[in-house]
Amino acid sequence: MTTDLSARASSTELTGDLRKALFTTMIRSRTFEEAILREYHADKAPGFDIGKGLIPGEMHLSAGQEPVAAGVCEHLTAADAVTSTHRPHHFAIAHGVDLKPMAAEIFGRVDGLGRGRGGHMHLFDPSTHFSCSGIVAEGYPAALGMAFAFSRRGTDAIAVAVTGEGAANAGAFHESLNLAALWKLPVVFVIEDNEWGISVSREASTPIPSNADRAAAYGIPGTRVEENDVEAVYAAAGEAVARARGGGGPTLIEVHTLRLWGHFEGDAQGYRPDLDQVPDRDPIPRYEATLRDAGVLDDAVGEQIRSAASIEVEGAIAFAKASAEPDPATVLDYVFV
Amino acid sequence: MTTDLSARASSTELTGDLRKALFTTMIRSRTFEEAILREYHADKAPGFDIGKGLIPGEMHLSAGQEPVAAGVCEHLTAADAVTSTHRPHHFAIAHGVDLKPMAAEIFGRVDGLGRGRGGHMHLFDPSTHFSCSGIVAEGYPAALGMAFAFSRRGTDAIAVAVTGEGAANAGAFHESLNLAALWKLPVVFVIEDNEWGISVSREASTPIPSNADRAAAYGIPGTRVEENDVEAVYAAAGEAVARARGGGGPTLIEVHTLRLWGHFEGDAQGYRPDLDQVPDRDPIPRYEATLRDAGVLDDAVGEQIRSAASIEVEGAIAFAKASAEPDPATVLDYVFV
Amino acid sequence: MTVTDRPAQAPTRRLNTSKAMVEAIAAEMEANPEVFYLGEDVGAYGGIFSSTTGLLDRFGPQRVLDTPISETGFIGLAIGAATEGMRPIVELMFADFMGVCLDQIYNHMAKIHFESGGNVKVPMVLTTAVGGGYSDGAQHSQCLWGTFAHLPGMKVVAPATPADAKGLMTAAIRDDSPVVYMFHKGVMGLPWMVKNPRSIDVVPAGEHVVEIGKARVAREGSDVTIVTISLSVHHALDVAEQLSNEGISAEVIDLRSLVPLDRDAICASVAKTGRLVVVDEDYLSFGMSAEVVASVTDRDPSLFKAPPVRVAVPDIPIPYARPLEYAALPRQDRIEEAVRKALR
Amino acid sequence: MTVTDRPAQAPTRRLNTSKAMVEAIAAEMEANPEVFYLGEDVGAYGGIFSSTTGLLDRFGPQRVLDTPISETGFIGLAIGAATEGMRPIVELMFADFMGVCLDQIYNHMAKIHFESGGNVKVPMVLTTAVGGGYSDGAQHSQCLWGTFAHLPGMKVVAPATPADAKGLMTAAIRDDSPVVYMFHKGVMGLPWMVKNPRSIDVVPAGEHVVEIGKARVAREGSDVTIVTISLSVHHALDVAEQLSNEGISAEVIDLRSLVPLDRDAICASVAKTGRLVVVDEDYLSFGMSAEVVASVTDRDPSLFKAPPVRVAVPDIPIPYARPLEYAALPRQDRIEEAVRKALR
Ligand SMILES: Cc1ncc(C[n+]2csc(CCOP(=O)(O)OP(=O)(O)O)c2C)c(N)n1
Ligand SMILES: Cc1ncc(C[n+]2csc(CCOP(=O)(O)OP(=O)(O)O)c2C)c(N)n1
Ligand SMILES: [Mg+2]
Ligand SMILES: [Mg+2]
Repeated sequence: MTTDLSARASSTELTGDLRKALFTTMIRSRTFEEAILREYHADKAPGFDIGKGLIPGEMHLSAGQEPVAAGVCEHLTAADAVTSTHRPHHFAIAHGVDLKPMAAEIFGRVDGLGRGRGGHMHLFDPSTHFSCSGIVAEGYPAALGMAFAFSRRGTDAIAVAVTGEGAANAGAFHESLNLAALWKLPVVFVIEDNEWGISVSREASTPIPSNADRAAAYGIPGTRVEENDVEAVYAAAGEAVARARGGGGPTLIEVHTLRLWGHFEGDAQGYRPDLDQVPDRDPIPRYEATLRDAGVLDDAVGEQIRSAASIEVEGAIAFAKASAEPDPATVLDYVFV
Repeated sequence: MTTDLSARASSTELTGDLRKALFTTMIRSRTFEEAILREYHADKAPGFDIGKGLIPGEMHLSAGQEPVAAGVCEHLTAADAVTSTHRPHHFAIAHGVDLKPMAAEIFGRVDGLGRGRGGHMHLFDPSTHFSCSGIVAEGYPAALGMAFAFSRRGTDAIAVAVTGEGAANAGAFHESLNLAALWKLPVVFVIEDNEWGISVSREASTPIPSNADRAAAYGIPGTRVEENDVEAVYAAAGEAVARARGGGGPTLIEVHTLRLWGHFEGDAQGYRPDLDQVPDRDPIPRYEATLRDAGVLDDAVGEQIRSAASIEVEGAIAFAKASAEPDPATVLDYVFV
Repeated sequence: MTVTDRPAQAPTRRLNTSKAMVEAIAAEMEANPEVFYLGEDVGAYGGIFSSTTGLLDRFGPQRVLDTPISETGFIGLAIGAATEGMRPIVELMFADFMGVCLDQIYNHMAKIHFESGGNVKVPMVLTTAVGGGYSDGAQHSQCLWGTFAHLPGMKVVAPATPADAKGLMTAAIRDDSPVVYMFHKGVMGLPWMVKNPRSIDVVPAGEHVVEIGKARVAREGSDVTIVTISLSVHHALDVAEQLSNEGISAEVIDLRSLVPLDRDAICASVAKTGRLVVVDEDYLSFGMSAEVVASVTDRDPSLFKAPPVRVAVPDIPIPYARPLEYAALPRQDRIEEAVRKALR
Repeated sequence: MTVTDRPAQAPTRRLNTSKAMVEAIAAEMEANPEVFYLGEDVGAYGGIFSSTTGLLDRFGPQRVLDTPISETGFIGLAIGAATEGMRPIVELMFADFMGVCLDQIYNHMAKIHFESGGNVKVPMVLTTAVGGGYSDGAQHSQCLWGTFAHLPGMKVVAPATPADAKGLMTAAIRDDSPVVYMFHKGVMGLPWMVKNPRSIDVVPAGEHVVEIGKARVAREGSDVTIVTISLSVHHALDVAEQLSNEGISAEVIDLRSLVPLDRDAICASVAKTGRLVVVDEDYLSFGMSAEVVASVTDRDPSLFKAPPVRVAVPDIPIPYARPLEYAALPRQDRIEEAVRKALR
């Protein structure tokens, strides 16, 4: 399973199909989030009332960070686990969570992943071992346990644990890396450095330029991917996943990525000095240009990928809207088994 | 205040007086703990009942670790703060906490530091800014606040935060180092690596050989003092204290020290393979031999230091025993101001 | 002691709760250089729920500090600074996050004064946002005041009105004991969240102190007592107003603080009405609702002419979907039903 | 369901509580390879309070794991493993340390099943030592079951007797919901701590399951009901035995679990006696004692012929000095006084 990963380490060797697959994942994710964005804001007016509308509550979108999820999850199968954060959509999608129950959960419907109990920060999909948590850094430890179970059962499945750069200053981060390193658990730790923890800049929270340097505190390899480039992520993750599957223990990867939109919807981002340059850094047009230059993509293929994504996403949104709202009489269900 | 510290960095340059002072601190601490050991076990028989006797409860003694406290605290004044752990006696003594109220607290008496409310894991002495906590690693954050207050008030006082090597795997450790480094707080972090966290060896808890390497995760200097040698500690602490006082921010120092006795009294240490070699590693006879070889100490001076310590300690024990037990009618006091 | 001091300003100056709270903080920071505020997004952002709007501009980054996401670290820092005599205000963004830092709160902030035999004071305020009702899910909608109130050594306040938000904040900052100040998102009067009209109201200008530990009779009545706190006070008043059309006279007691708990006020009202409804947006069991009931039975269970009724979040995590969340929260419908039940 | 199965062994086989607890763990580990135990000092040391004695020798380091001092990390690991279908038992050495890992416990272990709409199970046991009485100070003597019980999604059990320690542990390991298993140091029957003679008692050999959620009538009586749990059951029985000499007939209810709480058993007994004493080694306010009282008033406050009396740790941290600690804890003297008061 890990044999040809090192051969793929350099992006020039990626096949056209693989590059299209990476691009497609990014497009599926972006298309989904654009639809959620549209639905989320559709019925919050006049003014903006966070609790109103078909999708209420906080909404943390991952647009701009698709390269991380796409590059990492391309190495995984549904037997592997991913634990994510309050900003989970891109990883859920890249890891293969079915968009229909995922959308239905975001709409709070009975056909949702959590039958409407969880919401967008609490997506649990046993069939792909996907989960997330809204408490910063506290999704990390569960990945250790999943990895522990996989290795006790003798499978070569691994767990990927994702957080933002802000989370790397939380105690759970430290305890998790130490324990995973100590027990050589098959985990890949991924930090998405999007430069911001809500309104607090990376510089205002972290005294060193690269969290990859923190890997040394646990005796494990650490890499920082400086470009928000799916192929660079793919290469770094390939090594890390192979190491984990091969019994070599955990790796820490930090990717310098981009929060294209606000921390959550409704965030005016007044604190963000570089706000007008942000759209230019969108990784999707950049990657599309690369693939066009390389002859992997043309108008027709691009259109095909986009329209397939759009059909799938709108199908998921329609599925969600058609699903029933939970019956208040069932409010006490699912506390104990 | 920091001017001649670098000149003292090499132990050969220490003056005889300073070396005697370091030795004296170690002897005072050991003498105190031997007396506590005696009193603790005096009335627990037949059998061993942890709740019985004049000193009840858990008792964590620091014998063997005196070089760390003596070497660090020699650089401090009563204006500086020290936050310690469940094993606090040596640091309290080295930092100048008065033995009388300290002993009275251990005996649970009204003249104790906490009027009998705290006990040996909860020694608070505002006059020397000394405090401790029985929750592993959770004494670290308070040191940040003390350091913060000192620097906001424009003094050059600093805070020293002490834990064991086991604590370096706790979340509070990580958060504290990160925040102190980020805000360049005048803190010196000291890890006493006595090789054990109760029965769990350093190797079974920590995947790297030196916690000093964790300093790099915060962009601060880290040193490991490999010998349990008060002069080596003194040198390393001198640099760190000078850096903190000078506005250079925190330093992490790990000292490889020795837990001469059990984790707590009553610990049979069946898990400890090197048990019979432990007494030979006692740092006090070793340092005494060094000082004798150097002509700093002879029989008379050694005897003088020991008997002064003994008189002071027995005075403190007598003071404690003479102090009244708290009146049960006062049990509700001191919850709110 | 309630010092209400309205010099030049019109007596009808109306503020939302967040502005009232910030006004108190600003006044105390002005008056006392030892007061400072730290937490996540409290600087340029002004607090996710507008708890610190404008403070950074006014007092600068030395006194209004954005922190890393290290709640144990920075709450512990506040505790250490308080033991040295500073008066920190430290914000835990959501009370739901208490689990990552509770040790500092309950084993340190709340115990140091006692363990030191009174020799060390910990004069600080821990502010935190609570409450649900806007589909923020099981980890961002809790009140949890029952948890804080169960653990000794900290006062626990939760204002319902703008005036109390100011007066209790002033008192909290001046208190020499640690105070947990829980502000409900739904009482802040935020422009982007549904709000009860009572979250914008008259706030005394100038110094305004509300003593911690004294409940407020939010509405007098004679048939039934509704004891509650925070946002639920507004809901209870809605119900009381509505039921008055039917000739039902409900007294509404706003506890204002759980620690100290004004047991006298509870008992006095129940002695008058004989009927009790407790409304608590925290979980039902082992929390505020039972403690209020026991405050009465401790003295005299025969004060109850009928079984007291407890309206709280049943013992489930708070669900995301609106119909479920509304069924779980103690909203007007459930309060009204409870009052009718208590009167049967 | 209480399966009590005593084949060959003598019916009078007596064990202390720790051995009974370990016996249940060993049997389940034997029967099910998915069960494993992790925590601090649970290997070679055998658990600071003998919760795991002999397990390492029998099952090896792959299934009995010493952890670093990283409670969030390793409890979270247990949760993750449980969501994958393993059945971890994870030890938090003292319940007092919950503050460093409560987020994993209450926001994850206890909520994942609900948030996933029942699609993910979290079958695990969190064991933890509780209780004071041996001068271990404010950070090592707490019971805190009120805190755990207030937060929904986890069962909370606390055995008083060796037989229940075995039967509840078996049930806890087999339960598909997370169970917090709180063992009081004073009931473990440790050789190095003062113990009530009842901490060594008959324990059924072979499979023994005690259903979680059913209280036990530890002693029948007719004048007054004492509702309690864990070590205080022994103290209450001491008092009941002594008062029987005066012709006072006290019924002692051992709750066994706070979640689920056997409200029927409480009400049935109070319906009989009309008088209630609740004994709780946790803090007084916002905890178990009020919830037990409210269990009665929820149905019918007129069941009380006299005010119920609550004996708990007053709302103070637990003091170190013996005279103060003894005054704070609900020991025999205070229980006796409370019973007399309830009977007045
Ligand atoms: C323990 C905890 N503290 C604070 C928060 C509030 N919070 C939610 S997201 C966030 C910022 C996270 O920053 P980062 O880890 O960089 O992730 P990003 O949002 O940038 O993806 C904060 C502070 C939380 N959810 N949990
Ligand atoms: C958060 C927490 N976890 C566990 C404990 C129990 N405990 C007390 S001391 C100790 C070992 C500490 O080891 P180390 O930090 O190396 O200090 P040492 O005892 O060796 O001085 C443990 C696990 C505790 N007090 N607090
Ligand atoms: Mg970020
Ligand atoms: Mg150690």
